[in-house]
Parts: sequence; C-alpha cells; structure tokens
Amino acid sequence: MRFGVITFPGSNGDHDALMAVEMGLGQPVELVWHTETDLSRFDCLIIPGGFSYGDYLRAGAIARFAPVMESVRAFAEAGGPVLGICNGFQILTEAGLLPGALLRNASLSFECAWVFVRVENDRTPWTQALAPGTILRLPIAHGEGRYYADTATLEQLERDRRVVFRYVDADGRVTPEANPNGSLNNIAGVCNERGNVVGLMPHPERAYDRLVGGDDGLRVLSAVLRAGVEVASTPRGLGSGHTQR
Amino acid sequence: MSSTQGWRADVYVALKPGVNDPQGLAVRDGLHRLGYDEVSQVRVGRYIQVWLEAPDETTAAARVREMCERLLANPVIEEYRFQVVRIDAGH
Amino acid sequence: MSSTQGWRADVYVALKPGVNDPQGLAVRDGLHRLGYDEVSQVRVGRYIQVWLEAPDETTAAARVREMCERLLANPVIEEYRFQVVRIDAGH
Amino acid sequence: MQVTPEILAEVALTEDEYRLIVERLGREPNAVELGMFGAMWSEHCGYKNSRPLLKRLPTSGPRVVQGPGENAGAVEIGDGLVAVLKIESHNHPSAVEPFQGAATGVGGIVRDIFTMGARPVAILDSLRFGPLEESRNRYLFHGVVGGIGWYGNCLGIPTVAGDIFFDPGYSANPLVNAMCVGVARRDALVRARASGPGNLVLLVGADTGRDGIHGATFASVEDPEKSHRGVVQVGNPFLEKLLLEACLEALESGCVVAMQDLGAAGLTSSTAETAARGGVGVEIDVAKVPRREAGMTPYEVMLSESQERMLVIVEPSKLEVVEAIFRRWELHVAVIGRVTDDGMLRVLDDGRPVAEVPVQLLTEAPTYVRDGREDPELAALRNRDLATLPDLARSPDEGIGAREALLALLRSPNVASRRPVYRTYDHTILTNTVLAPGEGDAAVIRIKGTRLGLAVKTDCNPRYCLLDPYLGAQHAVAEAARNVSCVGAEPVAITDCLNFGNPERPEVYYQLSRAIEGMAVACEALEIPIVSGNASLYNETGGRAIPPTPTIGIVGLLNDVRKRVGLAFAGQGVVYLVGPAEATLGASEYLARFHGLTAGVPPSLDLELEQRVQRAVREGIARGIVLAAHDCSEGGLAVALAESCIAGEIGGRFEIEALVEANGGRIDRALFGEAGSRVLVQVAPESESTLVALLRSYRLPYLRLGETAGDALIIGDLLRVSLRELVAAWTSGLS
Ligand SMILES: Nc1ncnc2c1ncn2[C@@H]1O[C@H](COP(=O)(O)OP(=O)(O)O)[C@@H](O)[C@H]1O
Ligand SMILES: [Mg+2]
Repeated sequence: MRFGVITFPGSNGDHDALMAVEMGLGQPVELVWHTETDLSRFDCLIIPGGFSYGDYLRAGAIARFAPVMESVRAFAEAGGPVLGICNGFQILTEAGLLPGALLRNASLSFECAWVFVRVENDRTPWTQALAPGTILRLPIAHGEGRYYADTATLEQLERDRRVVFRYVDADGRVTPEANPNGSLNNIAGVCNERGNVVGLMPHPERAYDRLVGGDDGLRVLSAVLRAGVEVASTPRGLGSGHTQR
Repeated sequence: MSSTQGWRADVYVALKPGVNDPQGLAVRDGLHRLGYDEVSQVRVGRYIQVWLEAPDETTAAARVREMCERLLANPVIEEYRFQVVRIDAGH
Repeated sequence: MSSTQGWRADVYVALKPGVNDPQGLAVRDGLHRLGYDEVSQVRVGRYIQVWLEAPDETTAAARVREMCERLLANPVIEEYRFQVVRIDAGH
Repeated sequence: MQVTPEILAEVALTEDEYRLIVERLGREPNAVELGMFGAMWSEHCGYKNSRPLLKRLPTSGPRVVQGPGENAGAVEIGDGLVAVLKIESHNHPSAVEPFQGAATGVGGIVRDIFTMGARPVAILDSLRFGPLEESRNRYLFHGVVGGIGWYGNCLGIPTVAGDIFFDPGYSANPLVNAMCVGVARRDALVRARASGPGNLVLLVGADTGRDGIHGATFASVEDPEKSHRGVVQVGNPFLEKLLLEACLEALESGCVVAMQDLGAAGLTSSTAETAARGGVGVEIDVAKVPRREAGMTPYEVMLSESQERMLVIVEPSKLEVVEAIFRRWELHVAVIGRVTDDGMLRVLDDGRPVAEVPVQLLTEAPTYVRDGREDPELAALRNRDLATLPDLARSPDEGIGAREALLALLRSPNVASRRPVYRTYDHTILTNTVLAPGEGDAAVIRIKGTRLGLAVKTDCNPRYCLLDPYLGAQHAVAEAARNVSCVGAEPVAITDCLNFGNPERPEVYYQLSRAIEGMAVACEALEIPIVSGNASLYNETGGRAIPPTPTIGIVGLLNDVRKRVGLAFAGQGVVYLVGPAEATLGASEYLARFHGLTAGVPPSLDLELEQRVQRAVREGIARGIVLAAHDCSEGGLAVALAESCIAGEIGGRFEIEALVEANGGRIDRALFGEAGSRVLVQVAPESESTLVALLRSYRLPYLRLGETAGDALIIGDLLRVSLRELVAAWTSGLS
C-alpha cells in the first residue's frame, strides 16, 4: 500500500509518520507538499501533526484552505482511508471532514505524555484489525486537543458509534483522571459517517518502536493494510531524508 | 480598480456561551488572587484588526463578514461581531 | 457593601505598534491565499470580557484599568483599551 | 558628531575604548559606526572580560572536530557523524518579557545548530529563579517555561532535559540558558566563513523591524528593565521551522559558501564575524534589507535583533538554485551585498556610504584582565562551623525526625518532580527519545539508522559555586558527567554558559576567574573537552550579583543505545552506594531548608576518584550488570533512594548504620548530607558478586545498602514512608 503524508508549512510530525510507515510497516510512503493536487498514486493518506501555519488563529484553520485539501476531500469522498493525527485531526475538523472542534486543553497548557486509549469502533479502515475494547498506549503532545461538539452532534456521534478512540485508564475505564485535555465524553478520536476518515489526538506514528516507548501505534497504522504486519522492536535502518533525525 | 478607500475592521471573536472557557476561568481566578473579588465571570476571546481597501463601507463590511465566516471564526465553537471604521490613507 | 451594580467591561488588548506580530502576519497571508488581496495588514490581539460589581461607573472603570495594568495586558509589549457597560442584574 | 558621555553610555563604551577606536580608525567614527562598535565591543559579543580567562579551558581532544569559535562545537561520535552542541543565555530578555525572552532564546540556539549544517535533535533548558513564594518569580517561571515549550514544540524538536534551581539570589535576575544538540555527517559540517570576493550576501527569513536594538549592549549592563529601550522581540517559531528546513536543504545542495544566523547585534555582528573568520571584507546596502516597518534608519537596520533571520553567502552562479529552495519554503530572500577583498565592513544606504570599518577592528574588542578578590562575607559563610547545629531526632517524639525531613525535602522546589515543567515540552517528537525527562539522570536519544545514542544534561549547583566558585565549578562538570555516566554514556563534550554578575567588581571577577579555573581542572581530569559556550555577565541588580552559575551542558555517547539504564529501581534487586561514605551538610539543600543557611564548605571532590566511579558505572551498565543507576545530588542519599523508588514504583529496606558512623554519628549528614562521586546502583541478586568484583577492580569505596521490595521506603529504624506518601510529597513541590 502506498501512503501519502500531507505536509504543510509548519507540519512537524511528517517525518515521524514517514518513519513509522517506512521503518515500522515497511511500506512505501511519500511526503506530499501542500501545493500538490494529484493524490491518485496513494492508497491512503495521513495528515500528520505539527503547527501548520504556526497554528496561529486556530489550529488547522489556515491549512484547511491549502491547495492539497481539495484533493484530500475528493479522496475522502471516494472512500479512500484518511487518518488525521493531532494537527491533522484539527485540520480535518476545520475543513468539515470530521465533526466538532478541538479547543485549548482544559489545563491551558501543552500536554506531553503517554496515555491509554480504548478502541471503540472497528468499522474504520484504521481500526479494522482491532477488537473494540482493545487498549492502546500512545503518546499525546498537544495544546489544543479538547474535543468539543454541540449536544446534538455529540449524541449523534455516540448513537452512530462514530467515536473511534476514548481516553481510558490502564484498566480500560473511562475516568476523568484518564482524560488529559478535558475532551467531552473522553473522546480521543472520531470518524466521518462513512468511517473512512478518522481523526485522533494521540500519535500512533510516534509509537512504532519499543526502543522509544512503545509500538502500539503500529496496530493502528497497520490495520489499514489488510494483512497484519509484524511489529518492529528495533530500528530497521536508515530512513530517508537528507540528514539524520 | 475604481477609487477605493482605507478601512479597518475590528473583529471580536468569542466562544459561544455554551462552550467551556477554561482560559476565562483561569483569568477570573487570577483576578481573585489579586483581590478583585467583585469579578464574577471572565471570557477570553480574540480581537482581530484587519486593514483593507474597499470602495465603500457596505462592500468592506460584506468582505469582512465573509472573512469571518470562512477563516476568522469557527462557527462550531465561536461567534463574532465586527465594526468597520474609515481610516485615512496610509494609516 | 453599599448598593452595587452589575457592569461588563469589554477589554481589547493588542500588541503595541512596532512589535512583531507573527499571528497577524500568518492571518494576513491566510486571507491573501483565500483571495482577499485588499487586506494590507492584520493584527491579532485578545478580547476579554469581565463581569463585575461596582457602585458606579467611575469605580468600575478604575478597577478595570488596574486589572489591565496588573494582569490582563503585558505593558512591555501590549496596549489596551476598554469600555464599561451597565448590565441588568444577573446578566 | 559631538561625542558626549551620554552617547557613550548609550552604546556602553568607555572613554578609553572610544579613544582606542579613534586611534585605530584614524578618525572619529560616525553615529552608525559608533553603534556598531558599541554592539561588537559589548561583553556579549566581544568577550572583553571573559576572553583572557577562557583561554584556560581545554578545548581539544581526539573527538573534537570543531572547538569554540564557530556557531557551535562539534565532536565525532562514530559512523561518520558528529554531534553539534551549544548553550546560550537569554537572561536579560527573559527578565523583561519571560515568555518571549525564553522563546527567542530557544530560537537563537537552534539557529546556531542548523547553521552548522546539523539537524537539531534535542533542546535542553537550564533555569534559575527566585523563590516561588514571590508572585513575580512565579510569573517569570511560568512565562519562561511557557515560552520554551511553545517555541520548541512548534519547531518539532524535543526538549528532553535541563535543570531548575530556585534561590533568592536570582529574584531580580532569573537565568534562562537554552542548549541545543544536533547531528550532522562529519563531511557535511559547514563553517560560517565568508570567502570568495564577489560572492553574494543574502538575507533570508523574517523582515527587519526595530526589535531589540541594543540587545547585545543591553545584555552587558545591569538592570535590564531600565536599560532596555528597544522593542521587545517576539519570536515566530513557524518561520523558524521553515528556515530550518530550507537552510538544511540549501546546505545539502552544496551551493552555499557560508551561513551565519543573526543573533545579538544583528546584521552588524553576522556580517563582521563571517568576514573576520574568512579574512575578507563585506559590503552591504541596508536599503535592500526587507523591512517590517517604514522609516528605519541605517543605524536601526544594522543593530536590529529581529529574530528568524539568516545570512547566506553564495556564488553568483548558484543564486538561482538557492533562491528557489528558499522560495519553495515560502521565505523571502534578498541579495543585500557581496564579499570583498579589502577586509572592510562597508555599509551603504541606497548606494551612499554610511559606515566603513575594518572588520578586524570590530571583532577584536579590547580585553581586560582584572584583579579579583573574594568577598569576605562569602568567605565567612563558608567558614561557618556547622558541627554545632542540632542533629535530627532518632525518634519523632524527641523532635523533627528523618521522616518529616525527607518529605519536606521531596517537596522542596529544588528537588521535587519536574514533571509539571517537562510535561509541557514535547519530548517524544522525532521518535528518538529512549530515556525521556525524569526517566534517567540524563536524557537519551537514539540516532536513527545507527546503534548510537546521545545522553544529554545540564547541571550547576549555584550554592556550591557561591560558597566556593572553584570547587563549585568542578562539581558542575563532575555532576554533569556523572549524570550521563549514570545512563551508561561516556561524556564526550561540554558546552558551558558562564552566568555571573558585573566582572568590573573584584568580587565577581574573582568568582568568574576561579570558576573557569575549576571548570578547566575538572574537564582536564575527566578528559572532556569544552567545544563551545557563552558568557552572560552583568547579571546583577543594585550591586547584588546572582550566585555564580557556570552552567554545564554535556553530551555523552552510547555506542549501543540499547544498553542504557534509567534511574528507576527495576523490580527486586540489591542496591549499592558507590563512592565516598562521608558527606557534608555544607552548602546542602537540607541546610538551606531546615536551618535557613547557605553556608559551610561544599562537598570535597576527588576528581581522580570521580573518574573511576564513572568508569565503573559505565562498565557495569555496558556489561548489563546494572539495572538502575542514580546520582546522589541535592538532598543526598535519602532523596536519591526515594527518587529511584518513586520512579520504579517499588519500595525498599536499607541499612545505613555504617554511613551514620562514617559521618560522625550524625543522622542528618548520613541521610541528607551531600557528596561528590556518589552513585546508587541496583543489580539483580545473582549479579552482586560480579558488581563487587567490578567495584574492587576500580578500587572504589562502596556500601551495600539493602534490597528493593514492597511498597514503602524503609531506612533502618530511622524512617519508614509509604510510596504513596513519597509520591504525594514529591509531586507537590512544583505544581
Ligand atoms: N528545565 C527542564 N527541562 C526539561 N527537563 C528537565 C528540566 N529540569 C529538570 N529536568 C529533568 O528532570 C529530571 C530531574 O532533573 P534534576 O533534578 O536536575 O536531576 P539531577 O539532580 O539528577 O541532576 C531530569 O530528567 C531532567 O532532565
Ligand atoms: Mg536534582
């Protein structure tokens, strides 16, 4: 499967996504600059984390108007799998491809930590290999990750089982303490109606190698491949990119 | 372009009343700590000044409204208002 | 306390002229990208609403000015202005 | 121009210095030139007071590829790679506007690294504030931490380590030292040396505004709030991220002759320094500098410290290629001048000359060697007899016991968990962080595509340095090195930041010169070269200097990053104290907290023993014997035990009667006294004899303390504290 990683000025999780797919999954992957419009060569898309356009105004607000976003929309409408991570999630909500919005963390500060999320929905391409109830340990790193939607939208999301990931404690319980940013209903990730577009605040692309904290993220990224992929626990070699990162 | 004039739009964006505003709470608590007990509530929003050219006030306002709808405010969580003021050339 | 009344102060905080405003630059560029070429400059600041009790408008304004100086604005890089409006009890 | 004392004060030059300029120039400088001299001859750029002393530092070694003199130092780490490192202060700007001051400090140090052609892989921050009880200090602390996080997080470079210390001596003058580490291929390392007359000088990145004019000068005088008149700099990390990617790509293209970031003294210093290093001249036209504001004078353009700008020198035939790279990253490029062969820095304003000065004259500020004298009050504090202080009570009903003392120390802002700070720093981005903040004595990052790992940390105990700058600086080096050794890494390079008061005062000059001597001696003994550094003098207000603070930033190398250990006790095992049994209350955290005293002689330090301790610990880790290692620093042995228990979520039962005996029967010294060269190590029971043999082979003093188990920390009959209580105390100190 060929992965495309959409990159905006100010994206900074692009390289991690590239590494996760290349080193963790061993799949072909390319960075796609925001001015490109032809996405036909890709089987799935990742919109990575970062601070697109500095996240000035609102996270993701300016990026949603980048030329590439029209093509992302078309790709999504055609049913192609799209994963928005962190800033990518924010961009997808700003673009209206996912419902709701991501507000400043309740703590008012940036939060970097490893958290637990529970898989709630296995009908998306990004979770199809994961049984509902599966607990994943993933890093978060964001200042604006408090999921919000108005009451009607929230009820509908829950009714349609479109909440994909929820913050939980190590035992899988949904508790206020397990919620790192004040998200409504402990929501960590949601999907669109069709299920092919998923956004989440935690970073599966940073969790592909046990040496640097864990590899649960690969279970999300690899779900999109129909066949399971063996999990790497050691670096598999030099990634692309012009200098060491 | 036909003769245009300089305008400044003062745009005020605030969270909708139902949306939880921890920043407002934090500022209120900060004010209480400083002894301003008379403060009951605080909300924090954005104040955006946009300098633009337009042939007349109606056009300026229409353009600014569009900018608000498309970029400056997110209707899911925010509401906005603005006023347009005439400015001398070169502000 | 003697009879007090409810007030709302609308406080506008903006960077002083001359201070680099990367947010404003980014928003301006964003607007240009959307085709609003008539926009020459954007500055982004804060809009803070403070609900408070005070016996009269003069007192309310004096207190709010103090809050601005001490907490709401950073005089090193920001300037502020505000207006105080009377509100009905219980807003 | 009539040169008045006021004008000289404005540019912070003395009358003698002015006369020297006139003499060397053969004429009076004009206003623009005088401003340029003021900036270049400031302590910040010119190192007037520190340069003669800095000659003492050992800067060479088999791994050194680039020592001091460039934007950053570099050492070889194997696989054809170098680690590039540099630390820098942003103390004065942070005192005025903590958030932006700290943010732009990060921005500046990161530029120093990528200018060398290295990809920045880690940021560190070393912070000093007055006590948090004062609201102004809390404001500074939160602002600084916020600014560091904002800038580094936005750039996507993990902030992985640092250190924080609170002391009343920093109330008026907080310290913000930021360090950055990068990795480059050895053969791709670039120097900031202009060459090739006729080559073009490009200015890339942000437009120029009136930001921070006189910043360099301002960093070299007292009372920042009063002296600072320019516009406070506001950082734009988004722009810096673009600049970082574009510069690395441009350097990689091979089309760039030299690159230099614009830091203190802006265009003046970047053009002068690049020209001086290359032995050439530079001519620029300020009219070609893109401005953010109308009406700026040549003087303002030359001295502006607007952030996120870079000077790039290219051959004319490569201009198009380089421009295209920067344009792709949506950055402005302006050709502002060219390299010349006459050794002059010539500034034009739309073709009209406004300044013309020999480059050498600008970059070679006069230096001063002064007489130092120790402050007798500090000597008296050091000589204070601590033996008369009452010891802790053996049992709680007889007075304050060990248990209360331990909990109070864990709550001390100097000891408590730093999580409230580092959780706001993105430390997982780039997916290299093997040991995150709080997990080991140093952070460890891997280098992808290799087995290598880098261990990084900053350190400096200002109390030790206040009471004895020579010994204190040795401790700073030794502790930094010990911290990287405790994760299994060999210390390979140091970058230092000298934060001191006004060197024109003999008491401060004494501290500065003694600290540098101490650093030099320790670096020699431990065989660690100093490859870069920074001096921040004049940190004082109203005649009160900060405690001398020679911050040490260190990089260690792991040949196999999988063989690192953290500080967390890993399940059940046996715990040893490696190093001297004897500790002292002198200059300790315990003394400050319980007796309100900063006094006494700091712990003695045997550098030869220190070297052996570190070698043994590293060997134990490399051989896979050691499960956990933790250096004993502020708070002494009991605090170190508690920290390893907390991190490992396991208790332990330890006996320290032998230690009490070695410490004159005093419980306080045994539990909370401080000493150098001390490391706690945990091994599996079956490895005990191997460990002992290893320690013997290094002829090291050691003590078997006991075993880890259960959910309480028990030290003899002196204290018993549940893990829950330990955690509650330790996590409350900074939040
Ligand atoms: N300012 C900071 N930024 C990031 N990490 C920090 C900072 N200060 C301390 N830390 C981290 O917290 C942990 C404890 O630091 P410290 O108390 O300085 O350790 P030690 O006493 O062993 O030198 C280390 O992992 C350190 O890197
Ligand atoms: Mg410590």
